[in-house]
Amino acid sequence: MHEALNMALREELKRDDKVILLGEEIGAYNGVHYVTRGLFAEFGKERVMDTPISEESFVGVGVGLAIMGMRPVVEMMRMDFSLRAMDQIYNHMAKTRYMSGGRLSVPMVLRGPEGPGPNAGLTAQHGQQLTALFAHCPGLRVCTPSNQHDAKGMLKAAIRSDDPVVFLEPGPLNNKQGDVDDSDYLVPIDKADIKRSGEHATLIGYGASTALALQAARELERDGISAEVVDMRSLRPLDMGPALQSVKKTNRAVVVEYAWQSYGPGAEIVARLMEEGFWDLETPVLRVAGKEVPLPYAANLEEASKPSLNGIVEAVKRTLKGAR
Amino acid sequence: MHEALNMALREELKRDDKVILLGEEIGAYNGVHYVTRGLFAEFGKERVMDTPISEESFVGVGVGLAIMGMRPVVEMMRMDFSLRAMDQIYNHMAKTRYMSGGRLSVPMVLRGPEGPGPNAGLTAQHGQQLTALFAHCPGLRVCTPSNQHDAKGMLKAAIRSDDPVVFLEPGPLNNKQGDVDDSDYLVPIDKADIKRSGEHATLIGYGASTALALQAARELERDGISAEVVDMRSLRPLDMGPALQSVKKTNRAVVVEYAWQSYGPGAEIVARLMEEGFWDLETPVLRVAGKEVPLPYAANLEEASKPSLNGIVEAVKRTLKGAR
Amino acid sequence: MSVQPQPRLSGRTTLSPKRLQKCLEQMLTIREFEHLGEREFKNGLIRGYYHSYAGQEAVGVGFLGALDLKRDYIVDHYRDHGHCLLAGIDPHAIFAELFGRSTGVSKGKGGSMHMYSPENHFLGGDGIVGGGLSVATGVGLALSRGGKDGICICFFGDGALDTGTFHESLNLASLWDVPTLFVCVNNFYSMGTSLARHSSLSQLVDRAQGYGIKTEQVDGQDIWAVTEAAERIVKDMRQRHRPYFVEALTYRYQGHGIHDKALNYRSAEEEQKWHDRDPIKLLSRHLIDEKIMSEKQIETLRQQVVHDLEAKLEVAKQDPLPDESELFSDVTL
Amino acid sequence: MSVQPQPRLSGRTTLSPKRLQKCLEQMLTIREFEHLGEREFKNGLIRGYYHSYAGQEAVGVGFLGALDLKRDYIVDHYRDHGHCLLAGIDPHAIFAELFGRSTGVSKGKGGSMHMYSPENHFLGGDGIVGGGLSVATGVGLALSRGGKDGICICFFGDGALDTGTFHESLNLASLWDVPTLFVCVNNFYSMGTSLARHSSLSQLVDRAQGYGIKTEQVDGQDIWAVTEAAERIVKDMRQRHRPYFVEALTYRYQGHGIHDKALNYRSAEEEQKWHDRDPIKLLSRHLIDEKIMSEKQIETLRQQVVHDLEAKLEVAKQDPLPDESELFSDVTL
Ligand SMILES: Cc1ncc(C[n+]2csc(CCOP(=O)(O)OP(=O)(O)O)c2C)c(N)n1
Ligand SMILES: Cc1ncc(C[n+]2csc(CCOP(=O)(O)OP(=O)(O)O)c2C)c(N)n1
Ligand SMILES: [Mg+2]
Ligand SMILES: [Mg+2]
Repeated sequence: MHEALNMALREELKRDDKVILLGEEIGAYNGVHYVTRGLFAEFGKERVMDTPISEESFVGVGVGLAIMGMRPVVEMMRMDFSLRAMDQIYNHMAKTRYMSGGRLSVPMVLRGPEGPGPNAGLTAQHGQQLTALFAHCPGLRVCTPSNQHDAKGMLKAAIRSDDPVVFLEPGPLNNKQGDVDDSDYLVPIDKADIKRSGEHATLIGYGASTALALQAARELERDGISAEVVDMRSLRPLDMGPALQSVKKTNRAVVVEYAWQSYGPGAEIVARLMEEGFWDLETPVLRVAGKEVPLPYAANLEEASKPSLNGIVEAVKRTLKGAR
Repeated sequence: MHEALNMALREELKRDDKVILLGEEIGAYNGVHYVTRGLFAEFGKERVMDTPISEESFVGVGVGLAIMGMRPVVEMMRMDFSLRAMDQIYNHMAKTRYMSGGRLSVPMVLRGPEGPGPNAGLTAQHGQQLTALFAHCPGLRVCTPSNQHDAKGMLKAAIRSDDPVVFLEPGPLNNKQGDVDDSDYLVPIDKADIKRSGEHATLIGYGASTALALQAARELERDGISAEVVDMRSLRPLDMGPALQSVKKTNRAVVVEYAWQSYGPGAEIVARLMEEGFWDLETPVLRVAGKEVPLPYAANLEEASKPSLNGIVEAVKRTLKGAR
Repeated sequence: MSVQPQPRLSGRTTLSPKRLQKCLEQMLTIREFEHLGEREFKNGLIRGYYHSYAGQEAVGVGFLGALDLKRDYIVDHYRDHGHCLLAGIDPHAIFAELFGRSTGVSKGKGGSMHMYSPENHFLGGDGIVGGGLSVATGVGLALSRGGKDGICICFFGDGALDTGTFHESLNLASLWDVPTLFVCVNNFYSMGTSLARHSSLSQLVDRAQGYGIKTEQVDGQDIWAVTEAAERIVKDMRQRHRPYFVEALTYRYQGHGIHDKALNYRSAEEEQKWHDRDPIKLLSRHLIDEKIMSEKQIETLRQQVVHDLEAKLEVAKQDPLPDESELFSDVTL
Repeated sequence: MSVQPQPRLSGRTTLSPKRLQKCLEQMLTIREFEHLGEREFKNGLIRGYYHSYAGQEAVGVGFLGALDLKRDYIVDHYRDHGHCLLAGIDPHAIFAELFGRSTGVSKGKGGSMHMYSPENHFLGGDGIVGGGLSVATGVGLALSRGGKDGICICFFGDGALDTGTFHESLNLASLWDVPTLFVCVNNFYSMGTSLARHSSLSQLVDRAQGYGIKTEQVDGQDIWAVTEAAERIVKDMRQRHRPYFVEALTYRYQGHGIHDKALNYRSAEEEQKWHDRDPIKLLSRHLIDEKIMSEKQIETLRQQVVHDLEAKLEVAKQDPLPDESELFSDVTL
């Protein structure tokens, strides 16, 4: 996916000289995850700024740039490190517009990879998926793409948004290849999308888990089960429309995510299905999520900690068992 | 509630000389919220340590003390400030035991008031309820009391726990008075509790929202509606037993919380009712939560931002309207 | 243990009678504003927090007097009423914000700690200790990227020096040649904790020397000293496009907030020493000695200031609360 | 821009032939361990991250040689294999951890950055830059509260000086008389960013002077210099019960991690200069010059070290993965 993200950044840097990138090793080193490759050479150190390991403060610098009308795009080398910047994210980036009665706005993007992978063995402090922490915070927009096409269009839209956006790049998909459309298109950052249509059950994912859900749908097809796949794309605001529509048809749903299950984003999706889709449901919505442990190192434990294809297939089959 | 918390701290400081308190203004100044009143005078500055405004690092100091076998109780003057310490909380306090393969443990408590109040006008950076951020993190225990009795017993149990505990003190109840039992009792930090029994609907709360739910139950009684009130008390681990039992009887539930609704703790409770209580539900579980905005200052806006008694009463009545 | 003003003085300047009279008026305005605010806090019209600037006036007056708010910007902390006034925000809008009225400078949504007025280049108070330092670094960076010679001034307390972001921000500002003027308003207490109990260094100015930027300490009670330093520093920054760190020594008369009655952490004797060097008193004495103003004229001015402020306050009191729909404005839902 | 070792030397000490031979063996063990680890990383047996200590051996050997691990403790960062070996952890358990085996020092759950062995008073590597500084302050505080004269040593890189917690931790440690020895292993790069590009000060030791604690810089290539400083400092700390800050100047030979091939950020010339002062080379030359060991004996020792390590590695390779039930152990669900 890094190609698409790279292209988005390049195009926006070209289009608008208010766009400025900040982050650790994004410039001279060319970016740890290839996302900023070549940009330092092309745009120079004033537009592509290498930062010291000062996450809290360079997010704050982003806020300062943004209230002055710049369009900073701040990278977390891994989103895990945003834990260091949570105060700036919650209390400044997200709230300045509201606290000021709308007199200031913070058009900035905070972006970076989250979750395990693409390489295995990231371990407990480098492979977390903290999506829910951002999604809970009023004032932010939070979105995550599940393929190259969306990645490019959504990142461009995020940069052009007048609201602060947390743009989460699904770690497991970072090295996913695929053609990228080089036209100047945008993909909305507040709209869910049906990625596959089906009849029997609805699989709901976001970011990397959408890709996993698509894989599961292909597996299910072999067993004659036709699964619809909804890609939430935006977590905040949460666009429930497509999922609710889908459940109206299928009457069953499984939410898939890499995040820890309890208090993860999937919980909100299930809660919304409860509130707005209850009468359409034949069986309870189930979740297939990351196991609730710090990401372990050993290969077998790491594998077991992730949501599995098999787990998704099983869950769908369970929802299909019909009323109890 | 501060009397009960104060008593708990005093008793545990007396009982175990490994207990040590750290926090801003907890000592010589006697504590901003009265919770540590008198303890500095009684136990001295080695046991009740005033800290500079260095939240990240004095939480880390707590971790260091804990792995050496002490029992640090670290105060956040307001839990909002824990955003500064999120890295230490997530990556060190919570994960050290797991990452070390169980070779170390971190018997520490992080405590402080959360949410709006007791005084009005706390505004956006001082009156947040960040419960969900802690509850999402494997490795932590997260609990919150709803009355004086529980507050004392749970805080004592938290201090004696070998796991790290985030102990959330409901801001709106800080000045709530009430007799406190001065015996050396414990209240489990992982068990939900029925605070009022009823027949027609289940109200589920935690911390301050349990108190609100109890008030609502009294209002409902006037209309002849008998509401059962479940106090979750523990968010991590989440003890669904009593709520599920209750819903088996009432077949309807409303979750009440001060936190922002989307991705708040209530979402997980609803999701669990979906997964484990679906067949018992006659109507969808509803949520009455804080409005999803940074806490505004103006009196009328602040009031409107909070879950209201009326909102709860209305929601219960809606669940009682029966199948659609 | 008693704290006394013994700055390594950086010098004083002479100021014209007119300038001095203006300074006096500004200081009186701040002082009297805070008195009225405290009164209304006690009356229950102001809720939550109220951090008074009384005692620290010369710091704000001197520094903001040296800025040019057409090109310069202010990033503040929660003790912000005085700086709001000096930025030229109408006292009515400040009172209205304190009363949570729709006419408040932040539409009543921010409150005491969260005043904002971009028209006045006042980019916010802030409730998080040290929260503004990195934001101010970003504002300074934006100014330098824009090729302007504007600077950003950032005020914070001695307690903010204990936060990690102080260190990170100074490093970033120095590394990137950011024209941000970091002003530590050292009033010797972080809430109830004296400097010696929260900082391992007694001369805070020394800590900032670890970042390769110019630093200095100034007597924050003395408007001539503050002005001399401020004007020299601002000139230097416009030329060198580099950050600067100043420690201004001063004292707050009230508790940390108005709700803070626990002033048992400092002695009456210490308080008296600082009151003896009250910035308004020092300036008034000079004006009288030099026959620029008589005691009576000063008192008349003070009364005029109070009268004007009271009028604004009364208007603010009558202003409406925000419309309930404002709950959901200024945020994407 | 090229970085060269020009420390403000703090002096050297003389060491007995026996001590020197032990130092050599320790350094060789670390160096060869890292070579084997790199090999297995490339073979795919080790996943994720691998940060080699090669080049920095004298720092660990000198400092840990001055400690008494019956009473002292270590808090480390992610570049931790060398320190694990010096703490006395069996290389088998370190390899096993790197291979993610149940016999690993953290049962295979931690990996390269998260080794723990409380028996050896080794309280963890850490993957968060600067994450250990406050933990080490807490460990030191626990030691002083216990009335013991143990100290805690904390290792971290030059990059960690950019984190806020560095500043906060030093302030706390100083304020509270905490016996923690903060050792900045300055290898002149924070990942691909040279010191000049991430720090506003070129002499990091100066930054730490802002906390009222003793500081010093040491030549990290020279085992005599490191040992002299380490022993003197540890003695001082046991008496004074105060923190200490040391900047040890050294160099890492590999990329930031083994996966980091982008060594374009430093010149071959610069690398050569550091290899010329390789700590093992300097020590070997002395041993040969002083006829303590012959070149051949040194080579034999090296081969013996490799042989022993290979044997441990082979055992670790055959060890089982953790049982799947381990996924849910060591955490309350
Ligand atoms: C991160 C954070 N921690 C704690 C607080 C609570 N608090 C508010 S002001 C203050 C003292 C700050 O003192 P100082 O920086 O000296 O400023 P002064 O009030 O003296 O102007 C504290 C502890 C806060 N607002 N933010
Ligand atoms: C908070 C945080 N931010 C970023 C990273 C990514 N990172 C890992 S090591 C490193 C460079 C650190 O360099 P230094 O402290 O000099 O140590 P060295 O690797 O040279 O031993 C970076 C940026 C991290 N692990 N943690
Ligand atoms: Mg102060
Ligand atoms: Mg380094």
